[in-house]
Amino acid sequence: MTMTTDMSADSYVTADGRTIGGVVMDLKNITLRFGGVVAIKDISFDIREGEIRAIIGPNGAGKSSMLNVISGFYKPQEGEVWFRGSKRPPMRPYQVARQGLARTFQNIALFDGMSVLDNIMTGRLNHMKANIFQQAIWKGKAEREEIANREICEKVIDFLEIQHIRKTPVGRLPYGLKKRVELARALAAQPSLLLLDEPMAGMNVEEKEDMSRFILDMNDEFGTTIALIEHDMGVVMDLSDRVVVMDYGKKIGDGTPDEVRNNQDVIDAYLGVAHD
Amino acid sequence: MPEQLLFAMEVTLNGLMAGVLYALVALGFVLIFKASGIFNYAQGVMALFAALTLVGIQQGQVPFAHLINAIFGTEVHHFPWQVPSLIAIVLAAAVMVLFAYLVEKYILQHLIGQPDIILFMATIGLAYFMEGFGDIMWGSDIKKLDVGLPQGMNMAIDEATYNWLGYGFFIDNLDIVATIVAAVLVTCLVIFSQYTKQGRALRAVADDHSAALSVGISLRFIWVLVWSIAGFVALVAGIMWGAKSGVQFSLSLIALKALPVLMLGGFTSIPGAIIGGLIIGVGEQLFEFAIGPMIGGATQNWFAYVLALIFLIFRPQGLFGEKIIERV
Amino acid sequence: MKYTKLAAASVTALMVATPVLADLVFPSLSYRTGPYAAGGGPYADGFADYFTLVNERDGGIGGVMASVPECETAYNTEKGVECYEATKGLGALAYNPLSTGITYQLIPKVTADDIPLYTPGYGRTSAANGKVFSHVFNFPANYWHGASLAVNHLKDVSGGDLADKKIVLLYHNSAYGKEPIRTLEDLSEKHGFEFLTVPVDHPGQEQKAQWLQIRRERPDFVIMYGWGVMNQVAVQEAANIRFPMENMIGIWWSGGDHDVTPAGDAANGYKAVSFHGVGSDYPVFDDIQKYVVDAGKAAGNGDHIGKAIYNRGVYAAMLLAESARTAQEIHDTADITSSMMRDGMEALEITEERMAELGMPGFGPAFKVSCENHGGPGTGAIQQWDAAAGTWSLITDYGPSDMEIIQPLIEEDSAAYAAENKIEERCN
Amino acid sequence: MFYREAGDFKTSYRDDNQTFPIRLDRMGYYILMFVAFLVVPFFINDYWVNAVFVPFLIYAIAALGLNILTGYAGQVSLGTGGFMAVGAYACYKLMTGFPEVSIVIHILLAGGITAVVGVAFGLPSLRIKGFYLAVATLAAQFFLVWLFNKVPWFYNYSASGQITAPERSVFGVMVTGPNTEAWAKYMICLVFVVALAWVARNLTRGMMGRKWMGIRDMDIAAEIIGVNPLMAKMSAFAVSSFFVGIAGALFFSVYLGAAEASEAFGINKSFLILFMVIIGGLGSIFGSFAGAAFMVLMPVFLKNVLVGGLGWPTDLAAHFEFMIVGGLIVLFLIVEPHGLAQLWRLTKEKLRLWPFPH
Repeated sequence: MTMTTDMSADSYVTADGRTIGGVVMDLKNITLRFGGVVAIKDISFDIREGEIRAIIGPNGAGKSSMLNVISGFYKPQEGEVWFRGSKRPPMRPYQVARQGLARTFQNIALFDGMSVLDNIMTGRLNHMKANIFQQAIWKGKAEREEIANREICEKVIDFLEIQHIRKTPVGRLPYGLKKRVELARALAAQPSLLLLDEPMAGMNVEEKEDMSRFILDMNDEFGTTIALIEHDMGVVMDLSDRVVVMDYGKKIGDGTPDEVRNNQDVIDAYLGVAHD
Repeated sequence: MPEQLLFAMEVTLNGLMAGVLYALVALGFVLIFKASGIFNYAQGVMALFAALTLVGIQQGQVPFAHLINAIFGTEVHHFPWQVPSLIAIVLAAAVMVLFAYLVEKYILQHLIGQPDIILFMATIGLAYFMEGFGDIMWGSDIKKLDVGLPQGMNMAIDEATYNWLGYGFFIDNLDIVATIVAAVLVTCLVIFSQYTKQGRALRAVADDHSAALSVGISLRFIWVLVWSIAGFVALVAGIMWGAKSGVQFSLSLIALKALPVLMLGGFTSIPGAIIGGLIIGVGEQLFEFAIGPMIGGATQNWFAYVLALIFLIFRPQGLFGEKIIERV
Repeated sequence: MKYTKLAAASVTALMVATPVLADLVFPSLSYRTGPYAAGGGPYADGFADYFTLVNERDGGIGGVMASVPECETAYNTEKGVECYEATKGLGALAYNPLSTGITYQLIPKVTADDIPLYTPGYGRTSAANGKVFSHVFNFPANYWHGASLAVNHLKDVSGGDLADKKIVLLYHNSAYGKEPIRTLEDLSEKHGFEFLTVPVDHPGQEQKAQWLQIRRERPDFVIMYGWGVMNQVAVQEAANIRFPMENMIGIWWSGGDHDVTPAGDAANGYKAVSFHGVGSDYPVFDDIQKYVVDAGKAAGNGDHIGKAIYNRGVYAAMLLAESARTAQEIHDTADITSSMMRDGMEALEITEERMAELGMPGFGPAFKVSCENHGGPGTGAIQQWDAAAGTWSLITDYGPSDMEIIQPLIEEDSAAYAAENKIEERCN
Repeated sequence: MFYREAGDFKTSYRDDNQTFPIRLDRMGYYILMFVAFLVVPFFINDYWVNAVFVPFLIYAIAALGLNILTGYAGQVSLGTGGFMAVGAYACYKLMTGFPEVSIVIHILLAGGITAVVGVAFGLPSLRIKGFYLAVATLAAQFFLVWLFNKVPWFYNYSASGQITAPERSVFGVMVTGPNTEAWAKYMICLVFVVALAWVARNLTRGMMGRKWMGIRDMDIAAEIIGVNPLMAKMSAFAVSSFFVGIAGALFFSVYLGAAEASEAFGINKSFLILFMVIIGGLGSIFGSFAGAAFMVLMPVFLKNVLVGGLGWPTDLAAHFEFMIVGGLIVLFLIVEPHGLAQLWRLTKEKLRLWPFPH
């Protein structure tokens, strides 16, 4: 999946025929500190419409922190986040979510007390408008909305092939399925930007293949823009259009998988070590 | 010095003393919470039960006399002896150790790994049980508790302050004793936890359950130990409070006075319990002194909670609680 | 479902719980558990023991045995309601719940059910007005009488003049504790003493702030309306600040033996208002010892006899028994109903002779109840604690209270109740 | 064999969403409703109404309310008694201030007022969590009770501070005051219970409930996927307090008829209702009912057995009652920490397989 077109253009078409649009999210000079510890140091990169953007780096490189900055959970001390052409004011995470961001978590963050279906339905919460009184009455708007959104969730359920566990409490599921449910929840939100934090961590080869297929299909079928963190280099290089490489909170590389693969800094800091 | 200021000083001093008494109750909560993560609502009832047992042993009451009489139609009430205070205290402490053992064996052991609120509820159930059990065992009349503690105004302080400031401060002798006892108790606890093997085990468990387990510390033993210590602290608190009001049901309600202290000091900190107690003691007494008359008085009960609440809004983990780090 | 199963089970339990059918039923809504058990126990013992005595010694009232089914309320209004409903069906003749809260619940209920409610020395004070409260009786004295009696006594010991004196009311911060405030305010106006109120919240274990305040205010006298642990702590704290015990005077509910014993010698000289005799020096107690305790029929273990609260229970039982007798005479039947009982209470007349006959000479005032006045004479005496002997003794005669102040207050409060509940005045 | 879901297919999401998806459950529910509305009122007497049914129904409302807050939204509250007091006093002020307005409206408004107060006292929940919050809600409990005791306006300046419910009727039938018929008391409570249980069910099965449960299960994750924690927590406090307020209003006006804040709405009430919720099952509507039934019936049952049946002295019986209730609570928690509701679910699951367990 190598780039054939000039990347500086506003939009381009990939080798496999997908159209990559303009910049959706632009991170400018982000610095994040916890007390005296610098987690992210002056990092800038952008994410384009329709692309699959990977963030890689060794453990502790600050990848998850970066994702948390994007989803508004961490407030960077310096730098700006631009979303769809305008600077994002300070926001609570739920407000960020309302702008069309959805994500999964490194350590699965599902709601254990709820069924799979309910978990996935929570992904729809920004799309459901019935107020508390309408919900109390149920009949009417609330029920109509529930059924309409249930249909969307059922599509996601079909897509991710988890029909059989629909009514199972999430707490009872094995790890791999939980990951899939979490993905389903994020997907149900029909986000314009989807953040995946190590979607394949702890999976066996077969599961990884499944997950890769889902991610590609998602991008393909729904045109979802995806930013993901992943350790498995092979997977990353296969999946992504562009890759950011982080090390010790700094950006040491950015570009197509091929470019990154040949970047000396990256090889020194990460790939070189990893493939020793 | 203006009169109001002198009064305020006297109120503050007394507030500190009251705070020590609150801290004494709060201490028991903290010990158990630290070692097992259980918010032990039964702490107040334990104080009542301990005090009841102490008085019962001291006066040679026949346990379960009422029940025995009701079933067998007998008329037994007292053994023909009285037990000296010190021995009675030791025996009562022994009963509390037995109590700790039974609680561990029949309740805690079966609830390992349950959510906090379930454990909390279990202690409320335990409190109910103990309330009924204590009454059946020792009867529900008010008992005079006399282990020879001094009571009443401390004349020396009264005189000294009168000569010095022109207004004699009132300090209760019992409060002075309570302060000393509390100081000794805390010192002993610190020494115990720093310098003995069991104490170190205790701290290890408080720090990290699973790590402590993995190095071979017996959780069961630790729990019995900590409940025993908490039982002993309850006995001390029961003596101090019971000396004032007699030993009766209401003694169990002192738990409610300890909760704001816990909130303020943090559930896991012994210094927090003490300093929280002092702050609550002074705060509520001063508020009652300064604002109380304007809004009708009897404000202590709620003001303690409101004070703690205000603190918490600025420091959600309490004064000395461990900082909460949020992560995903 | 589970619920129905449980319900079925409790139906069975109720079936099992068929009462022993006796003819004259005086339910005792008692509390032997909870924060006020120390006062509730002796009272319930006295109440039950007297009826047992009447059964054992006299063969009942007018030849009909009395029964006292006991129901535990724990001083809790909901349990009080449950107890009321549970015992109502047994043919209850009168209720004496020993709780102001439960009394307020029951006032409308008993009126609807035509059962008299007897609340000596507690409950709703303005129920003394029989014109409004047809089914409530609180003779021989109520809270407002108590306040007035205390002030009268303080006036006496101050040489007949209370001007320039300062009196503090230390009260249980509840409906009960707040009762005397109006009366005392009016009395302070009349006698010119300075009046201050100091509330203590339930339960009242911690009264430091209150007593420091009292110490600063340096009042001449403290009147206390307390109940439960508040009493014991107050007496102890008063001793701690060296407040002269003889200048502290409690209402009768702060005048139990258990209120003063925990403080030991320090409580010596503490006073309380009473509307009945104290100590066991009355023939009736010998009879109780002989017929009830020694026969193994006592409600408690018999060691409360002669204690202030026990005596109050005996006294209340005696007045109810006499009312029942009166009712039997009026209606000329031994088997009276609750409605007849009400008539009997309204026509009750207690004379010195009758009390002597009952073995209780001078145990209470002689008085007569009428349609208008359900509150009795409002007379009372002062009792004082002798710590060395461990006994109360009456140090004054039964004196009158200041009806000039109290009557208008009763009229006013009962009129408000009548208006709120659209009750028409009776007795006209 | 008889209790099964096999062959009970759902062909639409609407059917799949219904409260009782299994036919037998649905039938049981209809029968229960039939009995509750059309049988019980004809056989009920004063004792059963006042000792069992009315307290059960009212506590069920309060338990539903607390369950929404604690069981669904995960915010432990010990202020329930205080909020019930708000409902009761609001109802009293409305009843005496606007006697011409129907009491049903008064009760609903009392719930609304309680909701506002509940939200105010719920605000600290944004900063304070877990047991700290539980203890913080005690501030509400103590302050509110003190307030109602202290400010005479709340009890219309009556001499003793007691509030007494005047007589009010619905459709010409007396529902408050001493002359209320047993069935009328029962019916008004039943109507409120059924309506509120229905509302609770609707809220908890929809998006509101999912937001609450999200906050309960993992508050940070919930916020990141788009739940506004302020709105979710405050709506939980509001709805919960609305229920509790209605319970308080009914408790005072229909059940007790007269009340005093410190006595009727003390801290014991808060604990009692928390008991109901936990014994019944956190996060379960059925559990709220089961818990309320258990905590109301158990003492009555024990008392009748021990005193009435076995003839024990009342004090011994009362002490044993404490021991048994306390012991049962511990036992329940050990046997089934998820409450009666879970026990019921497990029973049903077993039944579903019966008589072929494999």
